[in-house]
Amino acid sequence: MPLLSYREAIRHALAEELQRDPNVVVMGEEVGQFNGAYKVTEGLLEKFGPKRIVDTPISEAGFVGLGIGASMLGIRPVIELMFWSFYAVAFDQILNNAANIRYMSGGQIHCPLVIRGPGNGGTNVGATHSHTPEAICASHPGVKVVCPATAYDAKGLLKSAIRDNDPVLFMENTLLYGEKWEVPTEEYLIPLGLADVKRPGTDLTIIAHGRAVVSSLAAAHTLEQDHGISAEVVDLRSIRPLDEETVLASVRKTHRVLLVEEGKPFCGVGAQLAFMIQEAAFDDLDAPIRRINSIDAPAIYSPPLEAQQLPDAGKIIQAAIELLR
Amino acid sequence: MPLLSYREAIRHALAEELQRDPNVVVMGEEVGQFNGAYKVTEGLLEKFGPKRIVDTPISEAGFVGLGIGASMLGIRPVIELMFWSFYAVAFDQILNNAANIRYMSGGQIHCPLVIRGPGNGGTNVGATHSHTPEAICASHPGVKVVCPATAYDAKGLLKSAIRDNDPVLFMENTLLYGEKWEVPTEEYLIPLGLADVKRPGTDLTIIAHGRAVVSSLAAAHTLEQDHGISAEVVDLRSIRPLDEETVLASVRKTHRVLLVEEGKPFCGVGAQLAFMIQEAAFDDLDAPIRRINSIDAPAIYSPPLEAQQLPDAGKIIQAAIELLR
Amino acid sequence: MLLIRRFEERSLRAYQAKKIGGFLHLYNGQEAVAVGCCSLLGDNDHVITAYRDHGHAIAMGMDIKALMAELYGKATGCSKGKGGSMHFFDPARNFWGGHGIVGGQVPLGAGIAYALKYRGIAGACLAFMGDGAVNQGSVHETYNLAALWQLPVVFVIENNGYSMGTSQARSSAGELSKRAEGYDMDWGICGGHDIYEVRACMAKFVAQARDRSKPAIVEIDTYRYRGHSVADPDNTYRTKAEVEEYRRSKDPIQVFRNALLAEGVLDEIGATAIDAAVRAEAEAAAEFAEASPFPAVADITKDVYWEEDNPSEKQSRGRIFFG
Amino acid sequence: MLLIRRFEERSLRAYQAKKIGGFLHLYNGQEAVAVGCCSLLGDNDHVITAYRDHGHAIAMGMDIKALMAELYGKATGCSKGKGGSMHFFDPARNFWGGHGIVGGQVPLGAGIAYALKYRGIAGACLAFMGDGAVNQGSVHETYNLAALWQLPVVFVIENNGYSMGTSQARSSAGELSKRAEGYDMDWGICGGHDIYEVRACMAKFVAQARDRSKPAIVEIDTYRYRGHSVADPDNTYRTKAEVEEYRRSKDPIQVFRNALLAEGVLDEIGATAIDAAVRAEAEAAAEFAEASPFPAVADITKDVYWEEDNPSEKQSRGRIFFG
Ligand SMILES: Cc1ncc(C[n+]2csc(CCOP(=O)(O)OP(=O)(O)O)c2C)c(N)n1
Ligand SMILES: Cc1ncc(C[n+]2csc(CCOP(=O)(O)OP(=O)(O)O)c2C)c(N)n1
Ligand SMILES: [Mg+2]
Ligand SMILES: [Mg+2]
Repeated sequence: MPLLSYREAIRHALAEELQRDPNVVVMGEEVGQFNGAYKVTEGLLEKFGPKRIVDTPISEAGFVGLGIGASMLGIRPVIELMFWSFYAVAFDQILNNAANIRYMSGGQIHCPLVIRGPGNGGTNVGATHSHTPEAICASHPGVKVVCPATAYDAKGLLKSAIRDNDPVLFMENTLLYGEKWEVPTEEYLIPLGLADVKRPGTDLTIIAHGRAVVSSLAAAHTLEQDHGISAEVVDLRSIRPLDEETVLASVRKTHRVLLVEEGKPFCGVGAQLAFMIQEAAFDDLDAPIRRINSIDAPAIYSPPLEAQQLPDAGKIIQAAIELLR
Repeated sequence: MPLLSYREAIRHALAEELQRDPNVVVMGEEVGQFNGAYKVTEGLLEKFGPKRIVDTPISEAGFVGLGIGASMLGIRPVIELMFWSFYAVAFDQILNNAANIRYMSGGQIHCPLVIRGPGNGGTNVGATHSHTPEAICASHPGVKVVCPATAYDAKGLLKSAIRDNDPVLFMENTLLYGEKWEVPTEEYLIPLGLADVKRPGTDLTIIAHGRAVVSSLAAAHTLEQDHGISAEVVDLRSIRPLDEETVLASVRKTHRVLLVEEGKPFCGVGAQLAFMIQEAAFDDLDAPIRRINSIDAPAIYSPPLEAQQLPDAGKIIQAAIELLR
Repeated sequence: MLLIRRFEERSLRAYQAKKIGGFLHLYNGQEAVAVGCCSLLGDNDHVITAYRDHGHAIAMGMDIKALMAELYGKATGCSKGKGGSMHFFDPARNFWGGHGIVGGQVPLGAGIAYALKYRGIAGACLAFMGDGAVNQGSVHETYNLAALWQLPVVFVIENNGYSMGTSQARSSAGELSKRAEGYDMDWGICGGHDIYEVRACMAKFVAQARDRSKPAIVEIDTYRYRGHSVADPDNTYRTKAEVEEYRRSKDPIQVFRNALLAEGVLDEIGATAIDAAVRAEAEAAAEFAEASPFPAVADITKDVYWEEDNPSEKQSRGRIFFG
Repeated sequence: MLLIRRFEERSLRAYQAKKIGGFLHLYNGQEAVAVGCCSLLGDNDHVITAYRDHGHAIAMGMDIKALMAELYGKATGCSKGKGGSMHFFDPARNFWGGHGIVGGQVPLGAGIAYALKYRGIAGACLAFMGDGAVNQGSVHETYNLAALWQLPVVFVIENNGYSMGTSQARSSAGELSKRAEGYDMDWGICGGHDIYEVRACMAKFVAQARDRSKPAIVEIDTYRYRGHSVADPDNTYRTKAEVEEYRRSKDPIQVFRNALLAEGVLDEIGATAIDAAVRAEAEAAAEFAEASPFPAVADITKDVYWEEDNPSEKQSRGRIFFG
């Protein structure tokens, strides 16, 4: 299988869906002429023209709201937020309008809309640009939230997201854009809400999403090599819907759980998982569930310090060893 | 002690702090001439004049941001959001600017700012007006989040919040505004971050905040009377800072935990508590932690249905009985 | 207009009888705006508005039975009891709600216009908002987008002089519709008590939007008789005399009635008959609402996700509702 | 101006040497705007700006050692390495940042002005923003508030023709500063390459704000030489010729230098000496930054809460950081 970067995989998904469905429109700041702030949409304007690839002013609330309105009439906007952090200025449109209109209209309306872009820390751009909003967004019924960890997943999940008739919030990671994975040339879809056991193991379960999966896999490798510990790594892939079955099956196998998440700890995805696991598998747990998050402060700028603020393989290894003590 | 409504208690706190500190300014939509949409600020304009009690246009991002800017120079704005739900249009100002400026400036700036208003469901105003944002807000380091359940607490906590030098997000409840509690006439303060055991008990711990405390107390009463179950009710009062000590002490006493929360379940306050409790008191738990939240859908309008969407004493009683089985 | 008036009078009685929860924002006094504007629309034209939406819903042809049932929170309501007074919807009649967050519907209106233009449909979208809404950021962002992309949208500011208890002068600097010039957009202003005047003013802007995809802002001056919502005691920000004066001299229904009488299109007997029929219709709507069932508890989690409502086409897995 | 230029040239080299992370938005070409505007300010006047903040910080008198150290992410940086290039702060010098969210600083600027007016201080606040920022909702909300309450704030739009790769014509309908009329605000427009012109134009508006609490919007036309940030390859939206033409004919430093030479205030020898001194200062700043320590891991949770940083005055209880 050819190697494709995460960035290219997303671009291919966009191109394929643009090709397939004339209602798909890509819009956002700098997605066209500039080829995308992170070059995800490079070449799409040239290929599909300005009707399908739309540059917007810096008006996130305005163009997200516009996309919602257009989606109600069957357009399928795929809106890029240059950073997911900028959801803050469009919060009302995303989490009141897109999330609630179907409900408030008694099911008469739906919003086939994707909002995508990078939602991660670790790039030394400071507190306001480093939000990881998956937990916050997923706490709102009415939206779906997806966080792919590999190029393969990103492509298959994005294609599903674009075909989905509900608003899907698709959170990428700038630190993965350049990383490569095997991606088949044939078309494929990955259903939302299906977790993936990225590495089987027997001693403990590491649950992660997004880039934390990559760190977890690296840690699992070292745990095996250097410590003889067999860690199973479960990649959630989607936060809402959430594949509780796969998670619980793994917990029932290993009896120990480590949650790894690049987001902030308070009311994070890990908190939800911890509640769910202890409720559903109380007697299967041989030790308290532990977790590693970004250190609970705004994202620091200083590059070496931000690296330490985030979970990494070293911290995961240490926590895993402690968990098995 | 005289009985005071929750509304009056808040009003007294505002009046006392306006009196005490000339830098305190109350601002928001309809807080002045109209006497407040929920009449919390009734009479304050007459008493303190338009310099201290400021009516704003419908521009939440604008006036919250303005309040933040003014607070950096030592003004102490107490900003009313007519509904906390409207934080959605001011999200960026609250959770990027107020929460992060101290950090990004390396501690040079602080924002002595209070944002207050009702943040609850249950009043049949539909999905967009019924958000309960305590979990979301408290997931951001840099802010404090307070949710008083009684008039006594509301007064003491609001006075502390106004004197606090960090941004405090103060979430009231429209359904409590008319309820009365004993409130001393002498001045008092309640520190933020101090939970209150509102009812001692031995068989299980019910943890709640805001109006869920009131439902929990009613349930605890019935549990005692009709079922011989002794429930301890812990009122968190403040979500960030969080009084984990009081919570854990109660768990270590009763060994069973029921979390009650009017917010949505996914990544709610209860999820965070569950993680914390199982981590710190794993061996003290005799049963899985259970919780009751608002049913996980946007807030329904239909009055009898919305009542059923929210936690109430009946659901709490049932869950408590099941938990003790 | 009369149907709107009588519908609302009936709904007010139901509210007072505690049959209706939440907010009830009456449109009394403003009827000529919605009816005048919507009477200009064709099959490809669309409407979106704020929470004071009864008038627009009825002007777009919605069945008042379904509206009254919605107010009662019944399963037979136009939004199945999920939306309430602020959230009437009928996309089949090109009516896109009913929105509670001030200004929040305005970008959606531009999006509807965007979809029309994208599809090459010769239609326009009217996006209604109040005089208080113009100071929301989303409104301004949308003005710019509509002007920049020349979308077929007409922003209609229903200026009833107040946002809740705040007069226009206390909330807005400058003239509301003239802000259009900052975006190189056309604008207009007219009185809203005379339906002929509303139609005359709006016709041009609707045609420009529909035929030449030209956006505009139109301010229509009007007045509401009741408080902001039924819960507003209405005693802090305007005088009773101000209300009475408008009602006496500018009531849109009286003005239209008198015009029709003068034109000879209508006589007193006809007018009385219409009124009686409309009252009966409003009463029947209340009876229908009263007799209808509430939604079931299981309905709380319906109409959240398209996919959950269409299980045969469901693609995703996993758990989507949590407890 | 020269200090800004040399500081940035030095920081660019440090960036290329990977000493600096994240974004680096250079102000090259725009120097006369910040220096011209800030040179008009007195002790009670304040400044706030966006992420392209090096020029304003230096114009407000910040020590470039602390700025360079900030870029390096060092504990000796003006924001202790927590803010980076976009978040320079020095409240002691009335400089309130350095803000990354486009438009997000503008309400804060009005708030600073509000505080001045509240306190009865005769001062003004300059709130700088780019041409792309004017389409953010928060900016418009703030325009209205400033005009309605007559706050002593001057909104300065630094129009460098582009927001990232989007030309003004592709992002904004209408004229940027003229939008002031929609709020009954004063406005002005001037060239930004000649510091005398900037000062002449701004002086009136700053005085009006300071003395009569009158807000205004001023658009200053300028140009940036480098891409949006150092990471922008700058090859999609403008020609090299366009850049070179500006640099050749309108470089603010050359223009000022030539004026001073013509006035006889400066001679070639003096000019060369200044340049050498400034280069040395920039180099010393880099050395200082290089030699400074990084923050400690324990510093990550400092400067979050005032109360945690002032334990002797701490009133609250409970846990405030989580794991
Ligand atoms: C963002 C937001 N802020 C505040 C409110 C509360 N609110 C509802 S209606 C209203 C007044 C709106 O006035 P206007 O736009 O003039 O409309 P009118 O009520 O006169 O029809 C306010 C403040 C809201 N719903 N949304
Ligand atoms: C709300 C928000 N949206 C988008 C961005 C990304 N972004 C940063 S700068 C910029 C361009 C701003 O252009 P302009 O206001 O003209 O300022 P200039 O860079 O020219 O100084 C964009 C789109 C952001 N930081 N914040
Ligand atoms: Mg109005
Ligand atoms: Mg620019």
